[in-house]
Amino acid sequence: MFDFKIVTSWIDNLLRVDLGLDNFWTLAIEFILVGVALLAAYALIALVLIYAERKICAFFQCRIGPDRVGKWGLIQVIADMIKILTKEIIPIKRSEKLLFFLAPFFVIIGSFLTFGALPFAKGLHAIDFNIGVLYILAVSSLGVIGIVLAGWSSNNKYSLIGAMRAGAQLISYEISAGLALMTMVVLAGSMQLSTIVESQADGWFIFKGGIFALVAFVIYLIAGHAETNRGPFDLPESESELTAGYHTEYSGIMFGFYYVAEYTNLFIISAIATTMFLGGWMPLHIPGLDGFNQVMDYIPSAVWFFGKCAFCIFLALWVRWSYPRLRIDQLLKLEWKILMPISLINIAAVAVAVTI
Amino acid sequence: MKIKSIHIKNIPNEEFKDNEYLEQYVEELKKNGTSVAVTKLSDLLNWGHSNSVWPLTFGTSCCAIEFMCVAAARNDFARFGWEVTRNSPRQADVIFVSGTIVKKMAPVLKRLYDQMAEPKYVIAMGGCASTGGPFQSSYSVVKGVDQIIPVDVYIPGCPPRPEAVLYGMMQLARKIKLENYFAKERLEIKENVPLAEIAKENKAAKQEKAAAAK
Amino acid sequence: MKSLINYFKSLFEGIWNLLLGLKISMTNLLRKKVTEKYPENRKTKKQFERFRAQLTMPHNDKNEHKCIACGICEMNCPNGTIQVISRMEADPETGRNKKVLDKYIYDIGTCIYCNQCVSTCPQDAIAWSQDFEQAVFDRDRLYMQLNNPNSKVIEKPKPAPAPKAAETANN
Amino acid sequence: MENLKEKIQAIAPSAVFEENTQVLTVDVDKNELHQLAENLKNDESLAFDYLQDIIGLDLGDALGVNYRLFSTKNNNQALVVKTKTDDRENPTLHSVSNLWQSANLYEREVYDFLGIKFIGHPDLRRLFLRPDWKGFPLRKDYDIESNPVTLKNESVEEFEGSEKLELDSNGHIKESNFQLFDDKDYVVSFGPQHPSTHGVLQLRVSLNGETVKHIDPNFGYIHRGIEKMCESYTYPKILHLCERLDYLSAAINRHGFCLCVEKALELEVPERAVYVRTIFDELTRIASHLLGWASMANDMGAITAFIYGMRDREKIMDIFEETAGGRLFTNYSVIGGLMQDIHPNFQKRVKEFIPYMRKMLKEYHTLFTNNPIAKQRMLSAGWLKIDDAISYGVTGPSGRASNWHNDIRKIEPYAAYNKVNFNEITRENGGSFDRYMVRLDEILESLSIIEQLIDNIPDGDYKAKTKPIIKLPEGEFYQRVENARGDFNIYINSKGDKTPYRVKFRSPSETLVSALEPTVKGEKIADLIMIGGSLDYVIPCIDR
Repeated sequence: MFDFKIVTSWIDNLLRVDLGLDNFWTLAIEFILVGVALLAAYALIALVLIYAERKICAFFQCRIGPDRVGKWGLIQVIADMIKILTKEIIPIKRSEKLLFFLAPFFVIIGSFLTFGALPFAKGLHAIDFNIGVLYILAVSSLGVIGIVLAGWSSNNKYSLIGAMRAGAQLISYEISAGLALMTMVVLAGSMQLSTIVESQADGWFIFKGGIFALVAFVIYLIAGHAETNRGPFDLPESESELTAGYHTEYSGIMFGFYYVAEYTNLFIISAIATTMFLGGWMPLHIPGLDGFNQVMDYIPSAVWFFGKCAFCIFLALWVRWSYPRLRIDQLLKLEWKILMPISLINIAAVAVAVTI
Repeated sequence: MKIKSIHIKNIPNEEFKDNEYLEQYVEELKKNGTSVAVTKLSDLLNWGHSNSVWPLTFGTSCCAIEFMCVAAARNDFARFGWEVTRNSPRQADVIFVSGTIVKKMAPVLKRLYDQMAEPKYVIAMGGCASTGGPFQSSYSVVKGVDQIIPVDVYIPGCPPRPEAVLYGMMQLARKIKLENYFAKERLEIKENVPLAEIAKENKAAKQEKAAAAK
Repeated sequence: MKSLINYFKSLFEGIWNLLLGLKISMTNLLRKKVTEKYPENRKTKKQFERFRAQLTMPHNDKNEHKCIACGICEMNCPNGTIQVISRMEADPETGRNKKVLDKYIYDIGTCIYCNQCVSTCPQDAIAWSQDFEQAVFDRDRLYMQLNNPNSKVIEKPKPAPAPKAAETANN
Repeated sequence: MENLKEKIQAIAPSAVFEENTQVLTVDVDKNELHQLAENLKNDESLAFDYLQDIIGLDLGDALGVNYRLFSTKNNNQALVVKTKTDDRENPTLHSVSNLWQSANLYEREVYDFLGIKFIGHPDLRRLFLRPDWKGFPLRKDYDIESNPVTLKNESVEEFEGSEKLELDSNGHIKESNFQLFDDKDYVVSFGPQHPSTHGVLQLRVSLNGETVKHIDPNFGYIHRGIEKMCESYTYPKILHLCERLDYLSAAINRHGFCLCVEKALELEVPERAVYVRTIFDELTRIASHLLGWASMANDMGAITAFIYGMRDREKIMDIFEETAGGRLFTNYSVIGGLMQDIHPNFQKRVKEFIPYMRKMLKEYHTLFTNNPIAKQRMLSAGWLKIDDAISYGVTGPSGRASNWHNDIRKIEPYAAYNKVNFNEITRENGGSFDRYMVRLDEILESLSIIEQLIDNIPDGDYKAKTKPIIKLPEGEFYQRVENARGDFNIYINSKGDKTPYRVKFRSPSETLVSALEPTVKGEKIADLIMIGGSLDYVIPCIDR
C-alpha cells in the first residue's frame, strides 16, 4: 500500500538537504504548504459535495438535477461559487457590526480546524495529537459560537430564534456524540487517531465491536448530523418557519461561508465516523482470506477513506431527503430520553466487555 | 460581448423573441466603452451569474402554483442550476413576481427588492405582474410591477405554463450574459414600439368616449 | 415494567416505520425520472391540441384573413386585451362604405386565455396557437398585431352577409 | 316553517317575511336585530348555530346587511336575516360577534367595504385595505381612482392599536382604543412574504419562548377587489374572476357560479355536461388535496414528499389540459354547459389515473403518514372542538375532521352528486392529524365518485342554448358548492340587468384562518406552520 510518508519526507528532505534551509524555514514552508493543501482540499470537497447533494437529492425526488451547465451539470457549482463571491455584501444597519462580520469566520474556522486533524490516507495526516478525539470534539463545536453570534448580532427575530435553537441542539447532541466516540476509544484504548486506525487493521470496529459498535455508530451519525444542523435536524435554519434561520441577514460571501461550512461539516462528520467505526483508510480485511486481503491492499488508502466517507454521506442524504423536520421538543426528547440513555448503557457495557 | 456569441443550449439565438432589445442594449453598452481585459473578466462573471440565478420564494397568487410546478419533478429547473430557492431576500438573485400585486402589497414588494443584494433581477411572471392582467379595472391592483421596481423579463400567460417560465428564465440568462458587471448603474433601455403607442392611444380614446357617453 | 415495554415497543415500531420510509425514497431513486427536458425537446414535444398560448389570425396563401372587424371579440373580452381598429372603405362593386380591418391589436400581457373571443367569433377568424415562448424584455413588445400587413378579407362568393354583420355590430 | 315564522315574529314584531325567495328571508329593524340574533342562536328549538356569511349591500339611500344562518342541529334549516342602517353618513349596527365567532371577521369586512360600524365589536379595524385607505370601495359612489399606488410603508402604530365602539349606559356610542400586543410581548411577524403562509398573509405572533401566546392575522395583501369588478362585468365574464378566487378549486368555483346563474335563469343543463362537470370537480378536489398534502409536508420540512405530490398532480393537469386546454384554470364550465365536448382520450386517461393514484396514496402513507416524526407532530397539536368549528364556521375537510357533518354534496346535492354513492369522511378528534387524514381519505372517495361516473357519461349535447346576452331576473340568488376547502357560497343580487348589482363570494378559507386563534394558542411556532398547513387555506380566496 502506498504510504504518503514517502511524499512528505521527500519534501522535507528537499527543503532541508537540497536547499539547505534551517529548521525554522523548513517548518515555516512546510506549514504553509500544508495549509494551502488543506484549504484547497477543503474548498474542493465542499464543491464536490454540493454537486453530489443536488444530484442525489434530485434522484430521490424523481428529477434529474443539474445537467445543463457543463456535461451532466458538472461545473454548475463553479458557477454558483463565482456568483456568491461577487454578490454584494449588505451591512445591516442596526446590527452589532463587529460580531456580525466575525460570526461566519467562527463557523468556517471551527470546521477547518477539525478538517486539518483528519487522517485522509496512510501517512496523509497533518497533525496527529495523542488526544486527537478530544481535540476533534472540542474544535468541531466551535462552530456553534458563530451561529449564536450570527443570530444575536443580526438584530432579526428569526435569526435569534434560530440561534437559540442551534445552541440548545448542539449542547444536547454533543453529549451523545461524545459518548459514542468514547465507546470506540474504550475499544481502541487510545485517543490518538492514528492508533485508532491502526488498531482496526485486523477488522473494523463496526465488525469487531459487535452490537455495541453498531449502536454507537448509529447514535454518532444521528448526533453528528444534529450537530451540523442538517435535515431532519435543520431547526436553526428551518426554511419553512424562520425563512433562513440564523443566516437570514447574511448575503454574498458571508452567506457563502455558512453554505460551504454546512457541506464540509457533513464531510467531517462522515470522516470521523469513518475513522472511528469503519477503519479509516484501512482496507477491508477478512481474517483467513489472504488472497482477498491482498487484492484489497492494492486499492489505495485514500480511495478507501473517501469511499467510506461517501457511503456515510449517502446515508445522511438519504435520511435528509426522506424525513420531515423534528420539532424542538421532539429533538430534545430524542436526545435526552432515547439517545443519551442508550449510549450511556452502551459505553458501560463496552467497558465491562473490554475489562473481561 | 455580442448577441451572436451568446450561447443557450438547444435554442438558437435567432429563434428567441425580442432580440431587438438586446441589440439596443449592446449598443448602449458600447457607447460607455470598457477595456478588453475588463470585458473578459466580466464575461466570466456573467457566465457564473447567468447559470446560478437563485430565486426568492415569493408568490402572491395563482402563478405561484405554476412556479412550484417549475420547481417540481416534471419541469425541473434544477437542471439549469436555479433550484436553490432562497427564502431570505438577502441571498436571492431574482425575484419572480408571481401573482397580482395590490396596493397594500406594493411597499412590501419594494422593500423586498431593496433588501436583495446586487446584482438582482426581476421577472414579472404572468399577466397580473406584467400589466394588471385580469384585474385591470380593479381599484386596488397595481397595473404592472414596473411601476414599483424595474423589471427585466416579462412572461405573459395566465398563468404561464412551466415551460414558458423556463423560457423566460433563459431570456434572463441571455440578458445577464450581455451585462457589464463593473458598470455602476443599471442600464435602462426603453424600446420604441410603435404598435404599443397605437394601442395605448386607441384605448385611451375609447375610454374617453365611454366616459363621455356616461 | 409495562411502561418500559411500551418504551421499547414504540422505539422499535418507530425505527421500523422510519426504515419503511427510507425504502419508499429508495424505490423512487430507482424509478424512471419524470422530468421532461424542455429546451432539448422543443422540436419533438407536441402540446395538447386544445392548449391555448397565443391568439392568432390565420391567413391563407394570398395573405387574406376572415376578420370583418365586427368587434364582437373586443366586446366579449373581459379586460380589453383585443383592440379592433377599423377604417371605412368604399366597396369597389357596390360603392357603399364598408368597415375594413385596419389593425387587430392583441395584448398578450393582459390576455387571460378565457376563449371568449374565439368561441363568439361569428367568422372563425381567430384561433389559438401553441407558441408559449413569449417572454420579452420590454412590456411594450407584448402588444402584437395579428393581421399581416396589407392583408385583406377573404372575398366570399356572396358578399351580402359580411356587410350585414358589420352593420349590426355597428349599431 | 310556519312555526319558525311565528317564533321570529314573536321575538321581533317588526319582522317582515319576503315572498318568492329561494330561502326563508326575513327583514327586521336594526334595533331588534341583536335581540333576534341572540334568540336564534340560543333558543334550543331554533338553534341557528352556524353563521355562514354576512353580506353587506349598498341599497342607495342606506346600507343593508344580510345574515345567512343555518341550524346544524335542525336539519340544516336556512334563514336569511336582513336589516339596514338608518343612513349612509353614520351607519351603525349592533355587532353579533359575541354570538358567532365567525362574525368577527365578517363584520370587519363589511366595515372595510361599506363603512358600517358595528357597536360592540371587539376589534374594528379595516380587514383588507390599508388603515389610511380613503373611502369604502363597495359603495356605489366610490371613486376607483381615489387611492393611487403608494410606496409608503404602513406605519406600525396604525395597525398596532384598534378601535372599539361600545354603548354606554345612556345608549350613547363610546369610542375607545386598545392595544393588540403588550409592550413586553415578543412579537414575530410571519409574512406577508414568508414561505409557509400559503400566499401573502401576515401573521403577527407573540411568543413566550417558542410557544405561541397570541396570534393576529392581517389580510389584504392580495385584495384585488373582485366583488367590485363583478358589478361592472357581464355574467360570462365573471366566470374567470371566480376561478381566480381559490385557484386550487378553480373548476368548482366556476361550476358554482354557473349553477347559480342557471338556477336564476331556470336553465336546464344537459346531463352530459352535468356528469363531466362533476368529474372535473372531483379531479380538481384531488389536485387541491394533493397540493395541500404536499405543501403541508413541505411546511414540516419533508421536501421530497412535496415533490412527489406535485409530480402526481401533474397527471391531473394533463387530463385538464387535454380536454379543457388549461392547466390550473380549466376554463371549462360555461353558463348552460361546457366550453367544448370532452376529448376522445379523456375517459382513457382518467381510468389510467385512478389506479395510479391509489398506489401512490399507499406510498404517501408509508413515507409520511406513518413516519414517527410526522405522526407525533401531527398528533400532538392543533385541536379544534366541534362547537368551535361551527362557531368559527370552519367547513370542509377541516370541519369534518372535528366531526361536523357539513358536506354540501350531501346536504344540498348539486350536479350529479345525488346519483353516486359516496361517504362523507368525518373523524372524531379534530386534531391536525385528523384534518390531514380526512384530506387523504377524501382523495380515495373522490376517486370512487369518478369511477362511478366515468363510464356512464350520457351522450347528447354538451351545452344548452343560451341567449347571446344573459340577463338575470330581479332577485337574490344563493348557491353553495363544496369546494376543496369547504362551503363556497355565491350570492348574486340582480336588478334585471346584464350585470349583477352585487356579487358576494363566501370564502371558506377566511374562517379557516380565523380558526388559527383557538387552535395554535399554547403550541410551538413550528406547529403554527404545521397547523396552517393542516387547515390548508388559500389566501387569495380570502382577500378576493
